[in-house]
Amino acid sequence: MVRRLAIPIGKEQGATLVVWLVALGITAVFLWLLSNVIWQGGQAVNGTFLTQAPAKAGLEGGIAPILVSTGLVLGVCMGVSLPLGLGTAVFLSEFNPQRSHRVIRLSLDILAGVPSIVFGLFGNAFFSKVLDLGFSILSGGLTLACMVLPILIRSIQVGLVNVPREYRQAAAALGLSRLGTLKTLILPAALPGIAVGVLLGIGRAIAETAALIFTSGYVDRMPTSLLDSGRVLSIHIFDLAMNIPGGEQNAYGTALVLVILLILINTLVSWLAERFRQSKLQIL
Amino acid sequence: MTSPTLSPPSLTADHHQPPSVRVEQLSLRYGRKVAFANVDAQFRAGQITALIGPSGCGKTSFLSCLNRLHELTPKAQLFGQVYLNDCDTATIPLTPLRRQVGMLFQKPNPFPLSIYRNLAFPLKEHGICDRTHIHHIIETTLTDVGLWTEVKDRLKAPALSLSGGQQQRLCLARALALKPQVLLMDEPCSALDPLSSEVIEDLIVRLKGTYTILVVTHNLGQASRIADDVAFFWVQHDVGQLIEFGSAQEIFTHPQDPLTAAYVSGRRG
Amino acid sequence: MTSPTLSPPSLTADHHQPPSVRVEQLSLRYGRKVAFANVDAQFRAGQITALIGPSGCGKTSFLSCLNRLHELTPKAQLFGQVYLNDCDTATIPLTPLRRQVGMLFQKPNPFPLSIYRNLAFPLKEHGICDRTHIHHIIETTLTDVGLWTEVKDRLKAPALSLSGGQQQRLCLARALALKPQVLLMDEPCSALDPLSSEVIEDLIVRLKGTYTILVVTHNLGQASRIADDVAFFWVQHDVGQLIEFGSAQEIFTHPQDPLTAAYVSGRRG
Amino acid sequence: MSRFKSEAIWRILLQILALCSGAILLLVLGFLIWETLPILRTISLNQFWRDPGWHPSEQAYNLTPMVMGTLGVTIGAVLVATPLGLLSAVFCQYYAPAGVSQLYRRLIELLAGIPSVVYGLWGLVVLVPLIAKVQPPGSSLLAGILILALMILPTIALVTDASLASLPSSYWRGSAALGVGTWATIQGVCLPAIRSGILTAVMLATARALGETMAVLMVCGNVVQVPDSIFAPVRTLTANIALEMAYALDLHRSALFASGLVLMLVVTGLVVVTDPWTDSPEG
Amino acid sequence: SSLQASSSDNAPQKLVITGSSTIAPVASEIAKRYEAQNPQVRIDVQTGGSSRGIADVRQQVADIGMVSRAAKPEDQGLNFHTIAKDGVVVIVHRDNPIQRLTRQQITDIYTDKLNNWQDAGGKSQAITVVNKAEGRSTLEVFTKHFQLKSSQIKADVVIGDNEQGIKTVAGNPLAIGYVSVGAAKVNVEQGTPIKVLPLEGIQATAQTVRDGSFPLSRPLNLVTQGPLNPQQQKFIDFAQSSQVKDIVQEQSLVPVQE
Ligand SMILES: Nc1ncnc2c1ncn2[C@@H]1O[C@H](COP(=O)(O)OP(=O)(O)OP(=O)(O)O)[C@@H](O)[C@H]1O
Ligand SMILES: Nc1ncnc2c1ncn2[C@@H]1O[C@H](COP(=O)(O)OP(=O)(O)OP(=O)(O)O)[C@@H](O)[C@H]1O
Ligand SMILES: [Mg+2]
Ligand SMILES: [Mg+2]
Ligand SMILES: O=P([O-])([O-])[O-]
Repeated sequence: MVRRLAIPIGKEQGATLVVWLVALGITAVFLWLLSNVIWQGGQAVNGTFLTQAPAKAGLEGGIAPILVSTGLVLGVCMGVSLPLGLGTAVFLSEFNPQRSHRVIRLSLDILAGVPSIVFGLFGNAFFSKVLDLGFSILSGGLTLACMVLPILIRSIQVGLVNVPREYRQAAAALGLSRLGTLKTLILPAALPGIAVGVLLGIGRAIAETAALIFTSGYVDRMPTSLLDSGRVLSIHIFDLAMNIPGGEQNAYGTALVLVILLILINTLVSWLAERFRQSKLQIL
Repeated sequence: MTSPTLSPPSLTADHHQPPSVRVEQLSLRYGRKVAFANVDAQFRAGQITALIGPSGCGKTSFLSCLNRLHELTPKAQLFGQVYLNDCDTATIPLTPLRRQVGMLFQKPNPFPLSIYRNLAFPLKEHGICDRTHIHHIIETTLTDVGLWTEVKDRLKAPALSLSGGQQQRLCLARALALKPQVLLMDEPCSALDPLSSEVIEDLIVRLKGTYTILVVTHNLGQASRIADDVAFFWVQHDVGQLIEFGSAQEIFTHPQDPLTAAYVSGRRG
Repeated sequence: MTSPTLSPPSLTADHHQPPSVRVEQLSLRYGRKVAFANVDAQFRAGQITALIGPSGCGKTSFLSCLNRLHELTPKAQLFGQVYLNDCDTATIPLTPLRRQVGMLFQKPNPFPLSIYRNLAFPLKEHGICDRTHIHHIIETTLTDVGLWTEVKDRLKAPALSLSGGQQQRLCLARALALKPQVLLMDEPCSALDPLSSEVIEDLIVRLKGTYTILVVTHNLGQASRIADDVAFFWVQHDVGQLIEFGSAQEIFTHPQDPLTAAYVSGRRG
Repeated sequence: MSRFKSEAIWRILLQILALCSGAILLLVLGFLIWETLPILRTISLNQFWRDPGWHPSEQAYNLTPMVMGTLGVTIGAVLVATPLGLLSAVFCQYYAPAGVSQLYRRLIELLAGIPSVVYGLWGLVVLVPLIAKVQPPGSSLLAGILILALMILPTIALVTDASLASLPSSYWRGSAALGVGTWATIQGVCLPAIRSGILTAVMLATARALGETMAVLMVCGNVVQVPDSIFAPVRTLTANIALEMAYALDLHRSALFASGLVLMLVVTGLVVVTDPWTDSPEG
Repeated sequence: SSLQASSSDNAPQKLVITGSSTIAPVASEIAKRYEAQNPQVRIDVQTGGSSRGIADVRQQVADIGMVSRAAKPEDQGLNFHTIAKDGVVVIVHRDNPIQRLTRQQITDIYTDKLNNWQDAGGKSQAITVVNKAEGRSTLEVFTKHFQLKSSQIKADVVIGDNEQGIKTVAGNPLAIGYVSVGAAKVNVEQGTPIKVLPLEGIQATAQTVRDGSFPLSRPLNLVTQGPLNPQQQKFIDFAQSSQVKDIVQEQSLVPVQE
């Protein structure tokens, strides 16, 4: 026993051991977290969880209005940010003289890194108060739109930039118009990259909590218009976990629903990314 | 790997005498970096000129000024004039200029579309919309580059599924379809295996007379086989310079400049 | 771009006669795809053998079996034996095997470290830790490849800031620093301009005798200039085959096989 | 020549969209500054670190404890997550068998997408009681560091993994051909070669940790104090905004906007300072 | 404000009520009954603390605020409408052997002079002090009574809503906190593991809170700014009427109507 331990472990073997241990450790912790969510959440989620309104501050009933509010907030967010983001990204990469690119890129990087609570501050002051939208799905969605806009622009830009330079060069050498090149070559080639960017934006928006507390509020009833306050999934989790004694179970249930939604989005992202990679390989 | 059958060139029919290309005091800089400076030269109409010189001496940059492709690089600044016959290219709108001056790149770069659309798309963009007319042009040019028999049954297949040599010939056909008068080629064979390059080389020779052709090549053997004239570039003080310009005969056998002599004698291939 | 001054080879001093390389019934497959099959050959000790053949015939794959670099490709499966003199390489641990069999790649691939560390890092990994000793080896090998005068004042500069030819010489120096006995080179000049390739070619010739050298090349001119022996590969039934092996003289003037004859006569460069 | 007309129309349309985006983003910045002005006009900047504490009702606006809290959890989390994230990426690229590496990457990708409230929930229900067993109350700097480290680890691992994957295989082959071992190559060639990728990863992770609100709000205890031990509860700038924004009026509200602006400035500094060394897809 | 309900009767109308977490549960129940009687009205109730109620009403984000303390001089311009009475009680975990704490002991615990349960008659364990966040009336009522400044309090955990305080204490056997009587009693009935301590020897009951003998009692108010519109008037009248007495009592609060 002792002898065997005394055998000096070489640098290579030592490194292999450490790397495997780290990977196993991380896997264990993350599986712990995931199994916790799945196990606890699985007990809360049943047939009616998705179709009922919450009762007794969420201790009983389900999350139907919360799902609807989440969908509406997301819809407002993407409905506003997508056209703006797409248009801006296309303009910046295809039409703008590249001189200003560094400044724009830097500003977008900064804005993409700004804490979401800061957007929450802005949304509360501007949409809820100055524009008088109050606590409403509309002001929440618009706040999120501001938040995801830089992310969208940046990732769509990356998608466009990753289109091989040769296409543009070849098209230019043939004297083709920029619009024709854009429509026939660049956008189709960049489409998977753009889709990835859009889904990243959705993923970010659907998980957001801090920016929504002071904008869309947390009324847990079925919204009847975009001017109603609506509670999104993540706020419901937060509220159940923090403020409701005995709320953990349903918090986990809601978390499970949210995680499954995100997995669906994630799968879509990696599926598209994979197709993107393959199409790129084909080009090479 | 199979040697394609070549049909006789059919393009001569609708071509007049191509223009000569003349540059005066041409210089190009990328920001601070001067790619090449003060180049004066006249490239003879209907002849093949080979541009040779070590890596980084500005051959690619020089070519790109002739169809104003350098304008794609934001920080590139051009000085001096380029004339087609006696027409200053700066005064020609981009679209007709680039239609007149075709270009072939080092790496075959077909669009990620079908073989057919690779040729049809630029034609449509240039206002040729009649389907039978397009089809006719496609068949003629593909025949010219010896690709028609190889691809006529799979025109809808993606262009990227062709082999390297076939892709390069497709790119040549794409340029020829627009009926240019000048052809710029930047190391058109360097990415290809010896058999494919032979095919392209033969094609270039066959295009002589119909087009004014400028070819950049690293391969001195190739230059000596195909070129009428040779332009030799070299980097001096970090700036590309045209050191010597003359007939291929002259440059390869009696170079005037000692640099040229050293470079072409380094040729052993 | 400046022609480096070459010092006489200093490496001969601490070298014995290099080993011969012999392969027996060597085949390599990538999953289903057979790269080459049933190759038997003996590469003479201290001589230069050129491997020629069209693209995809398995030359690179063949080289990679000799230092077991194919093991980096997960699905690669090797059959047959490789011997250094009479020692089966499968029985030699990887580290000493690869130290004994150096390799130079088609594209110069210096590490993204300083020039100095590019050479010092592998030495340290092979247990040479004395700084003055390392410094001595670096100076000697850089001198051998004619790079010392060019870089001695900027050893701390990133290796990637060197020109292509300089990078390739650095990679050669990196391989030589480990004092290998066999050198494998995969198209060492194809990414370089004519002047840089001339320098490398001269170097290869100077290394003859001290190392057993195998060079893959597309350039038949180069093969005829430097090689003692030539191995000609060709793809038959989708599988790479060694078609003919013989002295350079023989292969280029009296090839036995009609395929070889067709290939070497296609040479025009 | 309708082709040129339609191109011009499109150009104008896109330009309008781009201007809108620009205007919106400027509006965000302008508004934050506008809302901050009142407090900057009334009190001197010194007071943000000289006042006896954070008691807006008593006109004391010392931000130091919150700044310390933010720095504490952020730096702690980055220090914990960086080595683990790097080794994770190395594991994926070079040590794990193909199938395992794919699975592991999926797991990490999945976790990168899990919302912070879920980490917070888990921290609150599982981690905090565990820490409380060692040293009550459990809600502490340590809990914040651990939860944040878990949250940013996937970011670091994925970005590093992508940089490693983009390394040309020629380095690896070159190194193998010299008989250099796996770990030696990783340590000597691969990691130095992706320095800028690692910096990008750490920068992204730091920005995320700095800006995280809900998870820290749930596990840190939210006491306004400069932490004296790793088990002490802390309040971060973000948590402070989330806790007090609802009712803050006048100067208090303005002070919260000021702390939002501080966060934004820190992120700006981080991006600008590291920009020359980070990877950008546009090169 | 566009949020202010329009006076036309058939158009859908909306009332936004925000503020005290003490009042929110009872206000939601009252709102539900009110909506049942007036189907065209929709009432949104959100918590966040009494100060939020005041802030939102002042900024016209909410139509009605909820404030769980009596009016103060700085509340000028606001109208307070009391709908119930409540107290503030000190709570500990159910397993904590402590049965009572003196005024001095509580002061000492909250100022960190006393930081082990042993010194208050319990086991030798550190005390986890749970304090309310600034902006909460419960905190103001508590500090005023014990003559503390909020800057003197040395807390281990800072909580917002009453429910969060109860949850924190229920989850930590070493904790001490203070919350609304109503919230505490409702939770005790539901079996949440907390214990309500008497204050200065007096138990918090409906009786002691109503007659003011319980030292920490306070009114629960709805707050408005400016003249009431019919909509606000109607709801406030309803909330003060005997129609909701049962709801108030159910929440363990004391109705204003006898
Ligand atoms: N976009 C650019 N920005 C800055 N410098 C550039 C750019 N393109 C080329 N250069 C520089 O200009 C000089 C000439 O480059 P060019 O590509 O024209 O050389 P070349 O003769 O074509 O070389 P090669 O034979 O390697 O293709 C080189 O020093 C190169 O580094
Ligand atoms: N990793 C791999 N997986 C599958 N097939 C491979 C792999 N590497 C090479 N091949 C195939 O094996 C055959 C031989 O390839 P190899 O690279 O050895 O050819 P080569 O003679 O070096 O060609 P070239 O002159 O183009 O370098 C080719 O058909 C190639 O497609
Ligand atoms: Mg070039
Ligand atoms: Mg090869
Ligand atoms: O939420 P409060 O009732 O304490 O203001």
